[in-house]
Amino acid sequence: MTDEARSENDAAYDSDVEAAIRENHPALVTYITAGDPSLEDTKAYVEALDRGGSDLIELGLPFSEPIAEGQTIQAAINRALAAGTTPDGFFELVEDLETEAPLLVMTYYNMILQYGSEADVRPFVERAAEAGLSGIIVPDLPAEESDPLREACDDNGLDLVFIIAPTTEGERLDSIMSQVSGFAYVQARLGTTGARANVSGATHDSLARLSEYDVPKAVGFGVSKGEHATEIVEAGADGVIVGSALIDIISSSETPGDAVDALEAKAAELKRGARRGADSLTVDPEERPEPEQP
Amino acid sequence: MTDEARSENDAAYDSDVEAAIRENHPALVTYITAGDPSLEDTKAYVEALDRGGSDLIELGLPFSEPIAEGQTIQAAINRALAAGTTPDGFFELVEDLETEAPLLVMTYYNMILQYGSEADVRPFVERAAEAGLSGIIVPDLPAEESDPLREACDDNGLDLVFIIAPTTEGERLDSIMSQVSGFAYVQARLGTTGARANVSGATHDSLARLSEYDVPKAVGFGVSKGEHATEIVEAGADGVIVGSALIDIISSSETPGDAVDALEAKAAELKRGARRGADSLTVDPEERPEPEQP
Amino acid sequence: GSFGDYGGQYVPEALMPALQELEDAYERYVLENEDGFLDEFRERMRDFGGRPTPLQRADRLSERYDREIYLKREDLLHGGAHKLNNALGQVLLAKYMGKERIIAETGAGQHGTATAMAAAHLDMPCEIYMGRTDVNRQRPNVYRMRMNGAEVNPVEAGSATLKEAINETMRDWATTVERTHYVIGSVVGPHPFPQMVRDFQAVIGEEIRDQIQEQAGRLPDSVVACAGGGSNTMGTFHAFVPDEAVDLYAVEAGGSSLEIDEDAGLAPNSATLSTGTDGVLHGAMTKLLQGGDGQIVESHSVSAGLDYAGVGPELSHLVETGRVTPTNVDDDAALNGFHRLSRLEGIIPALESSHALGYLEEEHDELGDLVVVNVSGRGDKDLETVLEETEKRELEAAPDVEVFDQ
Amino acid sequence: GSFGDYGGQYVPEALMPALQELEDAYERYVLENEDGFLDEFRERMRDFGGRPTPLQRADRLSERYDREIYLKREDLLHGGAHKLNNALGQVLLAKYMGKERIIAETGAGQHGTATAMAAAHLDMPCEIYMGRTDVNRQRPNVYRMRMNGAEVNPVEAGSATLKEAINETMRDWATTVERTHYVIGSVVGPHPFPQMVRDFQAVIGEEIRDQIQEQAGRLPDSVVACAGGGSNTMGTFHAFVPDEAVDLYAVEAGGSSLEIDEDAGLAPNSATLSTGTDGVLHGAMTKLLQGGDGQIVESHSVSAGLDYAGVGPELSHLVETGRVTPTNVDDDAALNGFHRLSRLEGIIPALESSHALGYLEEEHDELGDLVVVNVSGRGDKDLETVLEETEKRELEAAPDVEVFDQ
Repeated sequence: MTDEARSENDAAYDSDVEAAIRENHPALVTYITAGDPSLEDTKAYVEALDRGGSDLIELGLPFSEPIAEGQTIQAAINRALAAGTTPDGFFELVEDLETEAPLLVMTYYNMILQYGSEADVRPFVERAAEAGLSGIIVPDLPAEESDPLREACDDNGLDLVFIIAPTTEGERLDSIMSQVSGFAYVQARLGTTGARANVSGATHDSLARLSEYDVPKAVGFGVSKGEHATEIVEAGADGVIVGSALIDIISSSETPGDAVDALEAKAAELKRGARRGADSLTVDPEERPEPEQP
Repeated sequence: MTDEARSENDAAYDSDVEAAIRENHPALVTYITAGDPSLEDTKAYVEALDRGGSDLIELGLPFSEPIAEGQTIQAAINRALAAGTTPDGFFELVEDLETEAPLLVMTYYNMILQYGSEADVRPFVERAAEAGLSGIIVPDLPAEESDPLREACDDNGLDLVFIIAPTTEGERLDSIMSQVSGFAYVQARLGTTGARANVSGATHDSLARLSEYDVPKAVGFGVSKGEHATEIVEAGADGVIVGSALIDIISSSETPGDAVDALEAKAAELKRGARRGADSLTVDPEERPEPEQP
Repeated sequence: GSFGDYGGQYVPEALMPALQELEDAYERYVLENEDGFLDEFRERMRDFGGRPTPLQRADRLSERYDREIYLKREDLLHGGAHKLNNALGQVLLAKYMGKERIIAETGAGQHGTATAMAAAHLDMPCEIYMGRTDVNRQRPNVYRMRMNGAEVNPVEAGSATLKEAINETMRDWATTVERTHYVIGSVVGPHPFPQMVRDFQAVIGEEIRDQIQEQAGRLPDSVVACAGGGSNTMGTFHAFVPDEAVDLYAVEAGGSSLEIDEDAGLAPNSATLSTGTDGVLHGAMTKLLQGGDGQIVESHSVSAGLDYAGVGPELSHLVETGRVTPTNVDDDAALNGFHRLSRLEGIIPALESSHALGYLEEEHDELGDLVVVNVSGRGDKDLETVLEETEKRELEAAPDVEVFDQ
Repeated sequence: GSFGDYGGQYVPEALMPALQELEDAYERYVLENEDGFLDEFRERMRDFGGRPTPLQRADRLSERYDREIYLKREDLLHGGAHKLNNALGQVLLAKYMGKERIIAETGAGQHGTATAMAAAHLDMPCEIYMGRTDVNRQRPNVYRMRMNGAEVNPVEAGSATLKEAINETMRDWATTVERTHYVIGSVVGPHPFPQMVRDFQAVIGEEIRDQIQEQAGRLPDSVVACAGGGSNTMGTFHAFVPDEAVDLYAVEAGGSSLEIDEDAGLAPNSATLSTGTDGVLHGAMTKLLQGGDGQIVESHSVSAGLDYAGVGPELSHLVETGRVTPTNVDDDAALNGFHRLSRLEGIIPALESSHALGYLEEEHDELGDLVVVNVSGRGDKDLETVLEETEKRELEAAPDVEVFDQ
């Protein structure tokens, strides 16, 4: 996203990440692992996802112990590490990228701590901001442990996105929702990342539980098809997050060119699916807060 | 031995076994295992040993757990058992044998106990006497446990031969020597039966220790050559006992006929060796009790 | 030196002085605690061996059999079985006697490893005789003995198993008896071994007696132990022999059948107390598996440690007088017992002990309300055998083995 | 939930409520003995586990090192290592919490077998994740788990070893967290695990403290324990932390070298406390073996049980504050330690524990007059490895192996 676009959005929303969700409602958030199978390929893939209609793109910085990932993303991470992907290489890729969609980095806490060779989160955050990233998602950093990172993010104008799990309830839910920055990453089901055949019933429960909070909600974990996107948006989400289904495309394509085409098509399919969900809400006679349309 | 010969000897000595040692001084006592490799062969071997100059012949009745035997005799026993040797077959063999030398049975106590199917020694002893055996040697029956068998032997006119070990000393030695029947089987060394290259120093010690007792002494365990016999008789023995060296001949001969010839020759060698020992004592200027000559 | 008609000293004359010396040492050190022998023994069994071992209420077995089942946990003793009680006692006694060297025979290797362990602990040179066949199929136990610094002498003769190893050890002892002690591994052999080994093992029953009274408030109705040579059996029973109200069950290995094949010289079982006849083997008058002529037959059990054609003379006597009830269960029942305890209680028992557990399953209605079973050892050593034997059979208590096959 | 700068709860959000629930249960049941939890735990550890384990004076080591050496005999605990203290504690706690299912990961299989054993004992369904590579090379432990009725789930991903098994267990837990308890096997992971596991293991040091005072009349000068994840280490040390005069030595696996090969992502050692840097792994801030970028490197030790790139956060803290001295010995020293204890004391130690014994040999002059070494487990499980590794080397303490080769 260009600096120009960003400053424009700043006025209306707390951050360009929130703006990307709100203004592109229903938003499509896509994820791939940087360096799988190479940083050069990742550049082409990200641009394809951007063209296909992604409103926000999460780029995974690979860590050797991805405890929150399913086997698909774990395998992508292993390929990226085997290809020699480093944080510096990652940031250089980000600097090279020209996308409409804002970019987020998704990585594990130890990668953030070690960057700059001290157990301190600031060098990473500063470098992320400098490279043009808009936010950070850390799957192994719950709200309770996130103060140092959030302060650094705040100081550097980055969003720190929190994940809301099906088990997140009561006081903890209130507390986390009150700290949401960018959007709430709603985990569709218990378990790890990975494409699934159906949308979980837990998704509906979670969105119902979250409906009282006026923050943008994007739902991930298991989303792989346009119909999923439709269903999730119908259930009240502001966006859908897709990752493993895209990794599957990358790992199963015969050439990088095939992958580029397929990724763009998949993003378009998902975005159409999300829009269908939003449309069905619009014609729904029941009273709902009118979702904003770009 | 014929009944006639036996009754003749009874006059001069307590038993025909004692007579066989005393009257044939220095005596040769030979051992083979009955049924190795068949009872028919054993018959021929025993007759060969008799011809070769044996004054007393021990016939082994095989038992499956021969704890006092070295590997040579253990192997002979295994061959005899594999050939199906039974106590009844053994006694029939004894009945068939025509030898100058009296015959002794050497076996383990359980074989004696089980004969006749009750845990009672009498059926065995009665059958042994009936078959023409003159005595019994039981390597696993020390004097302390021998009362039942000795009584049965006494009642049936058989000798029960005791073994005197290098460790048999003091009161036990006195007690056993006072009970000697037939002759004292002097164990030449600690350990088990088996041919050895040399006569043990323990042999000399034992014979010196036993010199005060006026009973016939025959030395076994490790005797394999004429020179051994010479040395043992020189040391004061009334006889030598040879077993494993004969088993070696049987197991290494190509035909039973070869074994017959070699056994007769070996017995003759040993008898000559024993006589040389006796002769050297006769010409020895030192005072010794003059050994009886037949 | 006898138990009724059983026992005695049926050994070569050369060994008799050594047995008298041992008898004398046994009386002085073990029975009279001369030089504090017993104190040292008990202290070492506590600190080195891990005594007392627990008496554990088996919650799920108690529920299953609708009576109170307690397990004596000899599997927790150092080395993994009750064997150390005896091995340490004898090696220590040999030391008090001034012997310079220890020998022992071993079949599956349990007694050999216990002896090697005790000899290492007490700094005594140690040689173990073991049939070559057993050496080859019991590698881990050979390794353990070697690690403990013992020499392992493979015996090549005959079938190269326990019998040949015993014969070879006897030969060594008959040769070196003046400076060597032969550590017999069970309540068998000539006097004083059966009595002495029993005394070293009697701590099992003594502890049970105290523990059950503390935990259940009274003496048990029934005490169950497996029986091969009988050292864990006598060790478990001895303290209860005077308590006439306590029933004692010796569970033997029924193998695959209780019939003897006399022509082949084979008994497909080791149920000596249940089916044997009186005779003399390895130094003692006792019950034996033998043919009519007196030849000892080869016994068989899925459990190598029960696989012996004789049994301790005192057990023969206690069976003869009706104080101990001889029973047996077959290989299948023992294997099921193994799996059942592993799955229900989280204790993998030795295949020997599994016979006692098999009996519990089959005949618990015969037993009283308060039952103690001796778990004489742990079953890690038996895993390969159990897998092999389980695959051959349909066992109700066995887990499926699909994960093993991949 | 932290020890100085170390500890914390660095886990996915989905697990946070479960950790809070666990923390609550830990405080109520473990710290406050609600519903008699601790009483039941201690009783079961006595009757099922075999506690107390002995503290044994090592006569020959004492002579060799010219000081009083005592061995804490955790090798005698049910299952053959200290692991059961923790596994039984957690499975029992899961039961009190109303959980219906137990999961755990295992590398070499020690924690898996302890957990399977505890789950069988307490009648809890149990699944163990284990890398396919480990399944194939640790068959006996797989068998033991299956015998105890646990499911063993082979993990095929990546190198198919401990790391992948941990990831897979985390995935299971993240999916089933509401009804499942994850039994972490060491003083690692997110709070309250490091503290809770330490408390379950602290019985080791508490017993030592009583036993040494009874047997030697005073507290020890030095306490030595091996350290991988650190559960036997913290268990041994915890009771002594307030006794400033007692020096505490954590002996890590020096492997073949202390250098990290960052390009290959390999550390040929597991000396985390000695050489690691601060970072976050598996839920906690602690010392780690990592490259400059923050990727965790693969550790290595001849002892599979020490082979871990992290360490308990409390140990990191105690090392940072100087209370615990981190040391390490290499594979050769550990193997020699294994052979030495086997030969001199008749105890075959786990290769883990052998590191503590290797340290004793190399640095006994650093230690005081009264030394306690924790023998955390027995070495039966390591026999094959030791033979293999011994044959590759010239080890002064190893027996010759000719009898193995025939």
